[in-house]
Amino acid sequence: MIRIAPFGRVLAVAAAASLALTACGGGEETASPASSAPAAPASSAPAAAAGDGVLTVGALLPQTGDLAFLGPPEFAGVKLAVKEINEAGGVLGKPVVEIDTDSGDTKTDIASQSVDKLLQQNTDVVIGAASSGVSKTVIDKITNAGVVHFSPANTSPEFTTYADKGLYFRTAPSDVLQGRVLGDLIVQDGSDTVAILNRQDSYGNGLADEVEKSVSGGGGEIVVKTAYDPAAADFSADVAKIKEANPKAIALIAFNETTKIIPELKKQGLGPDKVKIYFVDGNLADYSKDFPKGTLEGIKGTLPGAKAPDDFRQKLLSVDPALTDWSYAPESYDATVLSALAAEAAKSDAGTAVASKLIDVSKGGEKCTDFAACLALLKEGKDIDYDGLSGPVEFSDAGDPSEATIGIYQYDAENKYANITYLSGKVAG
Amino acid sequence: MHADTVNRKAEALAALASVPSEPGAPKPDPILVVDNVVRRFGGLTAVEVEHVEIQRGSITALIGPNGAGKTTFFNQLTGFDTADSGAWTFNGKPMNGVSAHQVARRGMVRTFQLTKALSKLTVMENMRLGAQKQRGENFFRALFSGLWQPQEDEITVRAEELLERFKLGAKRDDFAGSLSGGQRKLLEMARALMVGPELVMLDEPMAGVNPALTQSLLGHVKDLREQGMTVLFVEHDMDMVRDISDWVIVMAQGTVIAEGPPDTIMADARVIDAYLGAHHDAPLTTAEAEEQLHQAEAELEAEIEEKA
Amino acid sequence: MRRAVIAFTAFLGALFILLASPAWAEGESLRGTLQNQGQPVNGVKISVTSGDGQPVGEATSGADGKWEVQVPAAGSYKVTLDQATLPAGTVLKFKDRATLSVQVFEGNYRNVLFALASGDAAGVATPPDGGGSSAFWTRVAQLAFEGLSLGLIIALGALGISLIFGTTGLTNFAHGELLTVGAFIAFVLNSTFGLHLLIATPLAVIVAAGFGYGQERFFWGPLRNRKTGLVSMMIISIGVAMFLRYLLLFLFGGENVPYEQYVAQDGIKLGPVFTTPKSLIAMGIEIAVLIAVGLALTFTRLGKATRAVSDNPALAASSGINVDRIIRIVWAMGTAVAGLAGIMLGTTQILNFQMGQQVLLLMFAGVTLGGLGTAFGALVGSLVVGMFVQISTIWIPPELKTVGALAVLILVLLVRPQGILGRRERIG
Amino acid sequence: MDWTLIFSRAVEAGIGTEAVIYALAAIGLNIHFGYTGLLNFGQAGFLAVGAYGVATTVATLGLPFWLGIVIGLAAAVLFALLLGIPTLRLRADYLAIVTIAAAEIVRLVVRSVALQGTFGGTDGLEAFSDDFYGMNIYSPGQYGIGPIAFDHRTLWVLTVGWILVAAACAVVYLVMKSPWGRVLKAIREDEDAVRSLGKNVFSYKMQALVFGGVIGSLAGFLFALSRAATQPDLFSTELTFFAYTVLILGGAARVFGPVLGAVIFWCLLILVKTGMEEAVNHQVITFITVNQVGSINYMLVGLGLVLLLIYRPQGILGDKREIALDAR
Repeated sequence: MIRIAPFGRVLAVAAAASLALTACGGGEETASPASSAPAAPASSAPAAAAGDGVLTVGALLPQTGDLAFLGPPEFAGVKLAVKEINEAGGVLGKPVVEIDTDSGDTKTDIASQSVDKLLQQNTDVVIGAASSGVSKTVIDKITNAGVVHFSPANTSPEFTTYADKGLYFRTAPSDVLQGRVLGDLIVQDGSDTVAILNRQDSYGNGLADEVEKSVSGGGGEIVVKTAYDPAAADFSADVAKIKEANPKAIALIAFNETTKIIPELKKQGLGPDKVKIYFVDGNLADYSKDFPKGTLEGIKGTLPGAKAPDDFRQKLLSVDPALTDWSYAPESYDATVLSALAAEAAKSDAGTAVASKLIDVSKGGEKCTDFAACLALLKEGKDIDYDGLSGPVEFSDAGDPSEATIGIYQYDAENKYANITYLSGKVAG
Repeated sequence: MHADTVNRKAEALAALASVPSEPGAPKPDPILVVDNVVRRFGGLTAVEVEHVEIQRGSITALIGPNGAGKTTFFNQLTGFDTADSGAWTFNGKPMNGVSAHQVARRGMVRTFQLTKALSKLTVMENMRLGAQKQRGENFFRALFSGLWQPQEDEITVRAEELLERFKLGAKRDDFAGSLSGGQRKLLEMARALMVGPELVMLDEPMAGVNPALTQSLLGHVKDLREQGMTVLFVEHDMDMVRDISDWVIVMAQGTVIAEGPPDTIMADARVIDAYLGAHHDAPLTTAEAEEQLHQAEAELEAEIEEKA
Repeated sequence: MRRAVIAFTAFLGALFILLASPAWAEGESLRGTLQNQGQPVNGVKISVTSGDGQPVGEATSGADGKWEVQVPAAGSYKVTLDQATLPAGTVLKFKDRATLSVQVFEGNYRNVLFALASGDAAGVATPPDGGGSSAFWTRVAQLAFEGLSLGLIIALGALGISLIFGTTGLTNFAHGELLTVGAFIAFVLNSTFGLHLLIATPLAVIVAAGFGYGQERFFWGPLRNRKTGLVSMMIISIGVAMFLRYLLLFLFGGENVPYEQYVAQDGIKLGPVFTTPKSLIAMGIEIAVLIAVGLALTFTRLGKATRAVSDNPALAASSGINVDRIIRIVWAMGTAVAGLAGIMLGTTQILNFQMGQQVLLLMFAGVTLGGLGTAFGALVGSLVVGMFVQISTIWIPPELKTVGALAVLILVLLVRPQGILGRRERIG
Repeated sequence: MDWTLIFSRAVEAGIGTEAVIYALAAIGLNIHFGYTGLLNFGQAGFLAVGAYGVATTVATLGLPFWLGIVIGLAAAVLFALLLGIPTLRLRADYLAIVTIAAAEIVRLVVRSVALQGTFGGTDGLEAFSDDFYGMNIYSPGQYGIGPIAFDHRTLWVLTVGWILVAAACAVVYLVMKSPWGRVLKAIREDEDAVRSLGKNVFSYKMQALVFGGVIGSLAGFLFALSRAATQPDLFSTELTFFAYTVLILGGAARVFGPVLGAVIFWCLLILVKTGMEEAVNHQVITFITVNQVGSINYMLVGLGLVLLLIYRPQGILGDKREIALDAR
């Protein structure tokens, strides 16, 4: 599991220091402090790796594409965090700059162009992307530039072991935990024959593997496990394959393809009234506008993340009054706050410096739960342990949260989901 | 090389003198021998030639009314279309199934009813294209002009000679598209000669050429024979043929109905029937109708090209 | 009935919370519910040993089939069901799974499932319903039916491509977007103006026809009069396709949207095949339209004129047919039929700005298979393509089904470039 | 509105990786379509084959980078041969349909679930570019003049890219003025005439397809390396159509047409895109959202392609008489 040895991190910091020495001398930074206005690019400023005194947070989150429904709460989380940080005096005495960009989905090149734009504007920490697939396509680009790649929503287990130069972090737990909880839920509901229909990408495959492990470990049998092409025009063949296996439960690991798959399942006699269907974080959304009443009734789903406290929801609404969904807002918020604290702890906004302190501020020290309080402790020279809204956020050495909470939800007749319970657990069992 | 004009013609006539005037008559020294070539479109038989021989060193005309299958037959022989069955030999070597460019390389070069002068290339480039075995036509050698430039110069000299002969020397660097219809015909003929053919096959060389130029064109055709080449040309106008051809083959409805010296043919009742019948009496077969359509279309396209 | 379901679900949910909370508080345990065909099975002994064989605890399933064993810590445990204690007529579905190795994680309970089935004394479970080869043939039948459904939609689109190609020589790469445009016109009528889909559809088809007519009248027609080359027009059609596609994205966004009616209908069983009423109606409409167009092409003056233009525009013009008028009618009709295909696609699947583009290549495959420019060939080709695409998923992964169709398209061109019904001399 | 950002992004795009990639892709197309008249609608396939050639060799098979390049090139040649055999005897419209289908086949195969272990499925592959960046001649930092700057990695990609563009232009220039190029241009106009002159038309078309395809695969290498990742869906038909727009904008059948086209195309596209985004962000334009800017951009490309072909098919540098647009 542990890939980046502490020695590696030392090297990374050393490298960063040497970069600072070799990079050509730069002009004075003139970033605008406005929260969402992009900073004017420095002419020949040192690479982001060396730090320019201003912590620039680039949000690389979905405004378009398969996961667009996750975008608004995530952006709101980042915006709220930046707002609170700046109200508390900013980082290193200067306001944090936020730049919003679209991550699109893997069908487009938007993410890559957005990353170019972010790197161009001396971003130190990239918050994103939502989709594991998108993150994979930009991770090399971001980490090679010495910038922290911090995702609030990537859950693919692949990132735990990815060669990320110690720069990849996430506040969403690896799907090892969600898969385990979902598998257990399916077993608990007494389904001995289970079908998994998953989206074919690193997210879908990773989660499907974990669900399979969990279901068969608990005595159930996976009768068919089908990965489908997310861009498929129709899913009749995939569903026919499942129909042939005649399962009692179906784990549907999907994004917005769900709106195509559910009617097909119903058509082929596999609706939620006939078999037990389970959703996951990728498709646990409000479908009240998409389906007639009762279509999804009884479907259960899992979503990483603790309940967003009501006052947090209120604060999010003050940033974006149109919010209806809260998925991954706490994780986005925590990612931003953690980055700011790490920069403060490292006394540098450089990506590599932030990365070197992120694990430190997440655990082992005096507990604090908001930026202002943590900042005060840091200024006193104390070691801090930030406990966030998404959970205690204790980073493992690979930059994954080692503990997390998974919520279990169920759909009602209005096709909206409501929480049944939350389960917490350690990711590495 | 330049033999006496009268001699060549006389030689050809002498050789053909003893040949009987009947379809499929054997020739003393045939360069091209065709057996049982059949081409069908759908259920319609466009060409069904039992046996034809072309005498080396002669000018042979292939005539027939519109839709007789002359061009289709031409296409079979030159590899531009695949015959359903049949066999033919050129210089004694079997030629069926040989692809169009191979046919040309073996010395059987054709021209087209609708001139295919490459109008977006200059006249000189058109000529150079005709030359065979060019070193610079290999991709890798093309990168190094030193490897092909000397040969290119030789080709240019040869092309210039031919252009002079065809009175196109002045147009050397013009786009072929700027030439008149007749000049294009001349260019196409000259370009065909760049290939170095033994048998030149001209598809309606006089079509679309203004009468003033026709005589000059005919002169060039005769000249080909004097250069030692064999000429086979398609024509549907009987009168045009009389002057220059040594031998005439008549096709109608896909088959050879008569052959012989021009004067004999002009008097042949079957030939006159075929010409008149096709135009006035018998209803058109579908194949003929199609052939006519193709021609109409082709003419239309030519017109459009002219305008463009 | 529905109320009962809701109540029951709520009850289950409440139960879940009740059960979940203690485990949450008390630490690690193993638990499960024994059921046979929905009925709880009680009095069955379950024993738990630690990974190295030390006994940890035992439990007997209660009247509700539930059992639970507390374990001291996280780790690996062996859970064994004593088969002798199973009631008569109940056996383990998988006899070799009487003992399971289960990982328990820190702070969490872990559910364990023993699958039970009814069986005889020998312990052989009766086979579950619907397995084996009959399930396979059911799937084949289902796929064939889906293939027919897809093929009909492709055929509607292909008809337009083929007629437009036949009369103007244009290979229209924007034809996929004509489907999408039709579907979204109906969406606007249906969703924005609140018209029922049954009313919106004919109206949308009429609007689509107007769109097609206008396109020819004000765009393609003038281009042809300018003597724009065919290759040029082909590339222009690509520009048009991109413009239309992204105009729809601009207007309607990238999400999948459904019509107001007939969403997520319950399936009905038709012999071995599952379908929905809306699919059957859609197929009925498609077949009716295809037959109507076929008859019109064969028997009406206009149809004959169209085929004449398709065969040879010059000849048709010279025999007194108003070619331009025919072409405009063909465009109007082709677009209308394409729009209908789009609406049917949107009804049976879902609306998306890329929906037409996704079937464009399949339509081309259908047209090419049948022979470019022959309307009836396009019909046959499309049905073949539709069936092939769906049925091929028996042997190839579903995501590669289009690959199969496209590969066949290329192979067909290799051996019979004129298509199934095309004439040989049409190829250049 | 941040005008510096707008213009610097536009200029960067005009000389940046997008321009290089599309310049190479369009140079390849220029050989196919501009010089030979082959209506290849599957150029994206060649880029995909190149990108995945190097990515699969390095990331999946763990073999050296240079072997990956060799395999990518070989794969492009093979793809051209496989594509050419059934299609080069066909009419332009059939050729267009088949090439677009073949490129889609490549894309669907590399993104397929079944071959995920090899090609990475819809996520594509990454972690193959370290050797390439290991050869970087620039030390880390930002390089540039005024607001226009690239980091050392991008600059390395651009250096390699523009050298490749220059080399490709030089080769195209040399072969197109040779007898080989003369045969191609003649084929573009009338292949029967060329056949009647004893040239193996099929062979020449195949050579052109391979040559243009190999240059396309170079674009594929750069595409993958500049992003340090390959994504199958980036090699969709839109890439080909963008390349056509680039080619026609610059001028088909002109050595520098594709290069000029790529520079102007990307400069304009990003100028409009960033400009609109800024305008929306600063409430200068209020009736659209930032997310709609992307779709407007694509609409403009489509519209641009249409208008170019109608009013200036020869593009900026071209000669109208020389383009194979009236062919059938």
